[in-house]
Amino acid sequence: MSENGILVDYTYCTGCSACEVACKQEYGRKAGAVGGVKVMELMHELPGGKLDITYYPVFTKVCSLCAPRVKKGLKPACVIHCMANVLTYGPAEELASISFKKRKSVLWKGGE
Amino acid sequence: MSENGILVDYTYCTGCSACEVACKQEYGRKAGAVGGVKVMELMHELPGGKLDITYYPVFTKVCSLCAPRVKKGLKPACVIHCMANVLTYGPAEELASISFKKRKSVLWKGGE
Amino acid sequence: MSEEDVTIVKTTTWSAGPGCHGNCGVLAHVRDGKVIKVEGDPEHPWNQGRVCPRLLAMPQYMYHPDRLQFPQKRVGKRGENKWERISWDEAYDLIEKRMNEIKAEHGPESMVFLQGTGRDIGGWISMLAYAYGSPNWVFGLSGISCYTPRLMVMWLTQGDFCVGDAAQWHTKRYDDPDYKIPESITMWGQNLPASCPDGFFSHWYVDLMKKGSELVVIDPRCTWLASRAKIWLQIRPGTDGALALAYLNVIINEKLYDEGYVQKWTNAHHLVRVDGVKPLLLRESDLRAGGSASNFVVWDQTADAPAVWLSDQQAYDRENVAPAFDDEYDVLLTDGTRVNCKTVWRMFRERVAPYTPEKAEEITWAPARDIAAAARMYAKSKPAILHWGLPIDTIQTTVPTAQAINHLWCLTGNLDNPGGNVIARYPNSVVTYPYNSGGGVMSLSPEMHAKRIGTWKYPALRDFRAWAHPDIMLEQVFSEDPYPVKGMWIQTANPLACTGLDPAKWLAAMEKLDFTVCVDLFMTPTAMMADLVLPAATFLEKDSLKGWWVPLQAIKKVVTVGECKSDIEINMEMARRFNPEFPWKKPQEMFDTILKNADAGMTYQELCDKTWVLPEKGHPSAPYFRYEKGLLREDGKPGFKTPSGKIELFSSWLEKWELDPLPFYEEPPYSPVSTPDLYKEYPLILTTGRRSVASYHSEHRQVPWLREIDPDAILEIHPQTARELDICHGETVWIENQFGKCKRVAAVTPAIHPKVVMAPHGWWMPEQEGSSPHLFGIWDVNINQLIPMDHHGASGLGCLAKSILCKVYKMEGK
Amino acid sequence: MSEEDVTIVKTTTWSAGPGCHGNCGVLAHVRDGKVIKVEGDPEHPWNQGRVCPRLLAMPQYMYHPDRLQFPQKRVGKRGENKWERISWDEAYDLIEKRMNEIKAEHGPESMVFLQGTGRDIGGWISMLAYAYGSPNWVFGLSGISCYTPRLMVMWLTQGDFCVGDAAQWHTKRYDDPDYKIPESITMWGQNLPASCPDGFFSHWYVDLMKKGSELVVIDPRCTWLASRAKIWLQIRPGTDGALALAYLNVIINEKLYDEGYVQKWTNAHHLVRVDGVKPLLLRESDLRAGGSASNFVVWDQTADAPAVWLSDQQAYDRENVAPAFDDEYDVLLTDGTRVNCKTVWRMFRERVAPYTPEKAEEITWAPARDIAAAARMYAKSKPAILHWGLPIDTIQTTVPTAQAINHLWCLTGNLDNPGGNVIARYPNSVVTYPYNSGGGVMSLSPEMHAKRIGTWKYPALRDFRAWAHPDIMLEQVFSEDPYPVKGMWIQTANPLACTGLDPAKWLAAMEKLDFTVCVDLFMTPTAMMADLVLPAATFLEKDSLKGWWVPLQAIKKVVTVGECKSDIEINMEMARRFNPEFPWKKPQEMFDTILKNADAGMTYQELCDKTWVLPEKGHPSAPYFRYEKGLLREDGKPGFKTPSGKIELFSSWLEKWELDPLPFYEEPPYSPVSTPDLYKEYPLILTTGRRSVASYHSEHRQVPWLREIDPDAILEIHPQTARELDICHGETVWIENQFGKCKRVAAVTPAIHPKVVMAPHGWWMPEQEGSSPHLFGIWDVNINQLIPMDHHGASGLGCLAKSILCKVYKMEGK
Repeated sequence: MSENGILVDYTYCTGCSACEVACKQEYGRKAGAVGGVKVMELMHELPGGKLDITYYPVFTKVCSLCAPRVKKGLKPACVIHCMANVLTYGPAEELASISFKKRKSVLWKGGE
Repeated sequence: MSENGILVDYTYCTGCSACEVACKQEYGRKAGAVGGVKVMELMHELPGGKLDITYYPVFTKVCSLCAPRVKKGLKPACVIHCMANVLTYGPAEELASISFKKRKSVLWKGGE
Repeated sequence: MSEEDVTIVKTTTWSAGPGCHGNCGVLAHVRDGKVIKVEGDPEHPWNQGRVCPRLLAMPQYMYHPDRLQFPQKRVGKRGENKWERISWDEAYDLIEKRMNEIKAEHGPESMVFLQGTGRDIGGWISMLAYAYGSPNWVFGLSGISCYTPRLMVMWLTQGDFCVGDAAQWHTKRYDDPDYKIPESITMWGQNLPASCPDGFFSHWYVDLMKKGSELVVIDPRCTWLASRAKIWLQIRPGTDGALALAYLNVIINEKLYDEGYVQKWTNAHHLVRVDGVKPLLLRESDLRAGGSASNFVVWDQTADAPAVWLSDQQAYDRENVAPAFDDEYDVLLTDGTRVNCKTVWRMFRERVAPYTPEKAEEITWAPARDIAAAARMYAKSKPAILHWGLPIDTIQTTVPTAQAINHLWCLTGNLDNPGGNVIARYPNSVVTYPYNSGGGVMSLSPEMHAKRIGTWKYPALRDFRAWAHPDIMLEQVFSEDPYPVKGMWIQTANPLACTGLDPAKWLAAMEKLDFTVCVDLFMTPTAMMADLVLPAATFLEKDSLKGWWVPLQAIKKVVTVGECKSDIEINMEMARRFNPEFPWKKPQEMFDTILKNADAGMTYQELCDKTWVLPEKGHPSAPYFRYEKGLLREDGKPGFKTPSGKIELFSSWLEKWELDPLPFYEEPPYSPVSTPDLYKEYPLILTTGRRSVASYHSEHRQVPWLREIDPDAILEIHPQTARELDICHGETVWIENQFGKCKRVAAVTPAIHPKVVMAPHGWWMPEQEGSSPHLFGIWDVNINQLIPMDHHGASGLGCLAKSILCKVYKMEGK
Repeated sequence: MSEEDVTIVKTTTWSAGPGCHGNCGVLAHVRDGKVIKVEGDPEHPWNQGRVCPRLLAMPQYMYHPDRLQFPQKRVGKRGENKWERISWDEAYDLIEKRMNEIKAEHGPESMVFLQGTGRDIGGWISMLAYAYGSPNWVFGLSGISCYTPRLMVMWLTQGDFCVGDAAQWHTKRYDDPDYKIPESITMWGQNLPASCPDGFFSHWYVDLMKKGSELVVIDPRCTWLASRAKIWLQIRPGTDGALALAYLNVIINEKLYDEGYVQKWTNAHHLVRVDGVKPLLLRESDLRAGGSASNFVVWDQTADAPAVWLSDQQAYDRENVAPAFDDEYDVLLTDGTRVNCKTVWRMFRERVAPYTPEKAEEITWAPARDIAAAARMYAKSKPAILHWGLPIDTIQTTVPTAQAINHLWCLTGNLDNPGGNVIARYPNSVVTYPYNSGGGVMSLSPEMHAKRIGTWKYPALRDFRAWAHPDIMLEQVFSEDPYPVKGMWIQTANPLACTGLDPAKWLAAMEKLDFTVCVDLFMTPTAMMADLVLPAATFLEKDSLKGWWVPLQAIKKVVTVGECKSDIEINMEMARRFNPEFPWKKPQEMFDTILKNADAGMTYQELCDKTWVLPEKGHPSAPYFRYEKGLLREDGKPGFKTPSGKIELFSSWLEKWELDPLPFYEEPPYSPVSTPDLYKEYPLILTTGRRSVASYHSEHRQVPWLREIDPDAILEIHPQTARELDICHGETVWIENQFGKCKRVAAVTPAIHPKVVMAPHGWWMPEQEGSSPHLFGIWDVNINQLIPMDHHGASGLGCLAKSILCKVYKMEGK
């Protein structure tokens, strides 16, 4: 069986945290404790001196890629609520074939 | 043409920074400025109170997935030097089919 | 969770809840009369399923243990935090009694009705004010500095309001064949992903970026958008006016404006007499006895003589007029004098001439080369959106600055065009928010309107919207001149923690008043000082409707929490008690009337069934190019709803109000340039008002899922500045100036300019002691202690929230 | 870069360079005589292409503008930073003259030879010392507290050293059919991914984790490994001994030890007489006149009488002896007295009996339940690795603690087994690092050896390795008793910034000495105080060889940088000058002799051609189960290279040195328990020595790619503690105790225990002023100012670097 994954077109992640709170609401997680997804911020100078801010949504140990929702035919909570529409859920191999022009993307895969 | 990518079995990334310095050496990048890869640390409490430390190597705007090395038939500098052997380079769709048992992995893809 | 028990209700947002001005479609998941989850509605064209953290945290917000759930009456001293639970009937009776006493003793005008930022509040609170008989409907931010200045400038310039066109009028959105992806988007002073302002969904611009729109970002902070921009102008806060004049300078000098457009649609040809102290538009009445003061004059090059522009006809007084564009003439007046007149265009060109990019660099600190490049990029992009934010309102020179920026889209033809700045009207003409005196549902007598506070000082307030002036109102609480202010109805507003600059003055006012009611969802610092607190509903607990800007949509009551009631119900019940002729018993009846008056073609129930509707193409509330089609003016003629029917580059409204009719720049009153000596003592520029996705103004601080995103009342400070001051990230520091001081947690970040510090506003600490004098820690964290009231432009609008001086220093010991 | 110009040289690492003890295979990319890049060698079985940041930063290290490139002689006052460049010959002449003066006036013993951590330094500096004639080869860390204590305990317990088996002896590594993946790995006090210690590649354990090994981590800090562990024991620093005793308690009480193994291979049956003040092993000489003191006694249950264990025969003095395991007997001695004797096992069992998990929880702060679970997990895993780190050395009770831990693998049979703790010997018997007096290449007279500093006080030093005692040596600089110390050769050691506890005392010593030479790669604080500074080579600039532990391998000179020379060349040149009989002219000749003496079957050139070799199966330096095969003892009999031939649970060596022969626990001398009054003033436990992947001890602080990873001299402190002290992340704070104070940058992290602070060692600031008294900021940041010398166990080993008290507080003003 093909594994499912979440493709992140992180170039456009604005760091809005909707994914984080969607996950916390979906699973009733406590504030303070980590949820299934966390948006990491990297603020750095690019060659040439320009300041760059990039947000990386990363998935944690407690993320099940929303197995309970997926079982019901729904998309993961973070995916449907992502304000910048940068998350796509589906079979990992299909997602791997999606190309964003001239930019990198990142695909999170679940094991087994 | 299939795009290439780097698969990160981040469960075992120890945050050693070898990827970062490998990239800086390979491209003679200045210290202080960002390189092609940056290891982000997420330290958080898991449900139940256990402290978790997870490192996420993330790839930045300046990463070309080591196009100059790949052209010569070499693997990306970060991939060969990763101390924890958590980076795999290859065609994204093939990498997407690699399954790490009961854990998540993350695949970075280059565009075009 | 058993799925069968869950009902999913389709509704839409407005306050209270996420707080913002968005129109998100929402799916509320309800079980056993309780909202257990909210999700975005994927079928709603506005948000397409996406929603923000504040919406997603609704269950924590609605069922928060601190949520106010029943009316309570003060039983201790004011602020002592001793309350007695009472019934709604007792509360209504008490209010009726006390407010009638005030009316009897001082007149209804002695009762003021205060709201916070406009959402599903304003319309209903003014309804109550007018039903009671008072003209004093107030928004508490000094100088009414929230959207009102920009709205006024847009209204006086092109007769209508404009917003960036992200295809929000189209069901199919970006795929609509009439729509064009903007080549560029200029984000002027707004960190859009952090908030959905004024009828706009923040991430539409991210959608457009993906589709190829290039960005210019004007911001003192390096936001995510700034880091993604082709050009980022890191300007000194408060200098937007100089930058806008430099944009105009480049566009005019390099002839990047659309000359045909300017000649056709603006009042560039109109003559201005420059013989007096102030330039004045030449009017037909100047030329000939019996001539109309509403008609304007051009110089007809064909006849080498003046010609008259008949405003009501939208035509010259003769055929084949070839109006001079950039010239000056001596014109013979009816009294026989000959006066020098210049065309508006020449006046305008001369006004912007000193503002070269180099001059603007001096003022704004942004590099001249980048300023010129940004201006060129805006002018050359077809189409281009210019999106602006609150920093244009919260400066002293708000009106001329807004005017200069508004002129940019007028000069480049980016007005009501696809992918430009389109005209935003109430959808299907349904007005759910009264923008002018008594608009919407109720009216007052002219005598009573004349008592509206501040209108005697600032004539603009008489003609635009229905606000009393907040700074004069507050002063009047103490001065009682020209009449006393004795009571205050405060509805979902929190002046002590948020809207009120100089909060100690607001506190003193609340202490002096005879009677204060606070309608809110939580016990805020402001509610703590009230005599009576009424629990308000979230958007999931009330029926309402919204038409700002699109879609027109229904907000549906999904559940009840405690004894909370909607603002509308509360206001309507009191309106009925004060005005026996009040026409409706239930909100739904009123909504039906509103829809009927607008000829919307549906009842409220029908709107609820649809949830949302977009105006059909061809309706005056749907774009594009309505000024060509005669859809803007009542007379059906092409043109604009301005006095001249033209886009008024030289504003006849401003002239009428004895304000400068052309844009200009003035230094902020406390700045390195204005007050160099003060700058030595206070060497940093303090700017406030940064948005966070985790809170809406002073709301949400008590919601755990949101508070963890932004836990501290921070002060953003540059690493270099922090190093010089020996301040580290996370350290609590003092910020101080001549007006006051507060404590903040230093957030050391390269995103801010080294000479600027940013203190987000609206902070209070719901977890701290609430009783007076603590008031949830506001005296520690409220940045407004450093910002005085009563600093406006000549218009009466604007304030100093965006640019003032301060110093930052380490705390000694604890 | 044109590829054709680049030569790739295959070599291997040791110092100087990455600094560590790893054996990585390296591909050096060379162009125009310059190393332009280093990469890992994918064909090398040790690292398989992987390398650490320090290796990858080699080009920045080698060609750093501050690199010492020629010999220089002090021309100003000591520490004044005034130098004159001289030639090597001038340098050698000057050294020869000054050292011969010292020898003539005071004797060669008055010259000491100081090294830092052992790498490609120790062997060659001792060669110089002995050629010169001095026995005083010193490692400067107080109590020789780096691996020497653990090595000594391993040697006295089972006659050989053990390390975790990560298949490093096998070319095919984990795929070798003889290898077994350990079921569990217990990481006792080492954050392995941060450093490759003592012949071990850090990430092998990550390889094993991927293959299923479960972790137990014992660490006061939540490292990445701790966060990945099945059980993490967050113990109080310095209480490892109590924890180890509790492990033993659980394993013994729950009978989780391998009884057959213990009975067969340990001295559990040997009788101990308990009639005196100290328990003593009963020896044949006690039983009968003429009996050997080297033979031991058991109680034969068959005969109900004593039987003698003949150590040199590895057999009893008769057949069918059934030795009692856990009992006590009255034994008749040759003098007619009858003394009570217990078996070693009973002694041992009684010793660990008080240390229940509950008792250990009291002492260590780790939960009793977790302690018991961890002990069970270790004992039940087959096989199991127990990996231990420096915290076992850098405590006062190092010897008994190491002994208790060593006993764990002895009790569970995890000794020289696949996937357990295997015996590590010099590969192919090639000793490249002299571990015992004069081992390797040179010898001294017994008279001169008797002058080795400290051997008169600590007998263990006489029998194990060849170190002089650093604390006594330093004191002797001032006391000149029993003889003066007048000169110091310091080779790639930095006592002022790193190894030296109480650095002010080290500085005073350097100021008092007549002559000091410093061999190093950069101008360190220590080099700054020397009379002569010689520039040393990195591993890419010298020929050498390494056999610790595996593989045996060649280090090849790839390039030359300036006039830098290898330690070996420098030491050999001086050895030749001091000893006319010194047998070799060039290092390569010496390497050939070393290889020949070991019967390695190859020349140095042949080793270079292979780069690395692993000992073949069956060689005494290759595992497994060598004690069964008679590969450990010189006599070829099964058993161990200990006095009894058994694993000595009760140590005859310790008995000989008049130390407690059984493991025990003692509180650190300054602790909440030992010094409760002091603890009130200094309420935090200070621990030092944490490793960083970005630096090796005091090295690499000037390498930009590494410094940016760990830019500050930090103090790790728990958020709760920081909050109580009003300290924020990034703030510079004072750390102080009764011995001294220093400044650190607070790193607020939940990874540390709230009552513990961790200050990484080895900090100096190469970017700051170097001249005395500044010395690159050591008086600001050197944590050793809080740690005194002269606090050892009775063995003379151990120090207080891992556990002392302190307070932390905010800086007032600047």
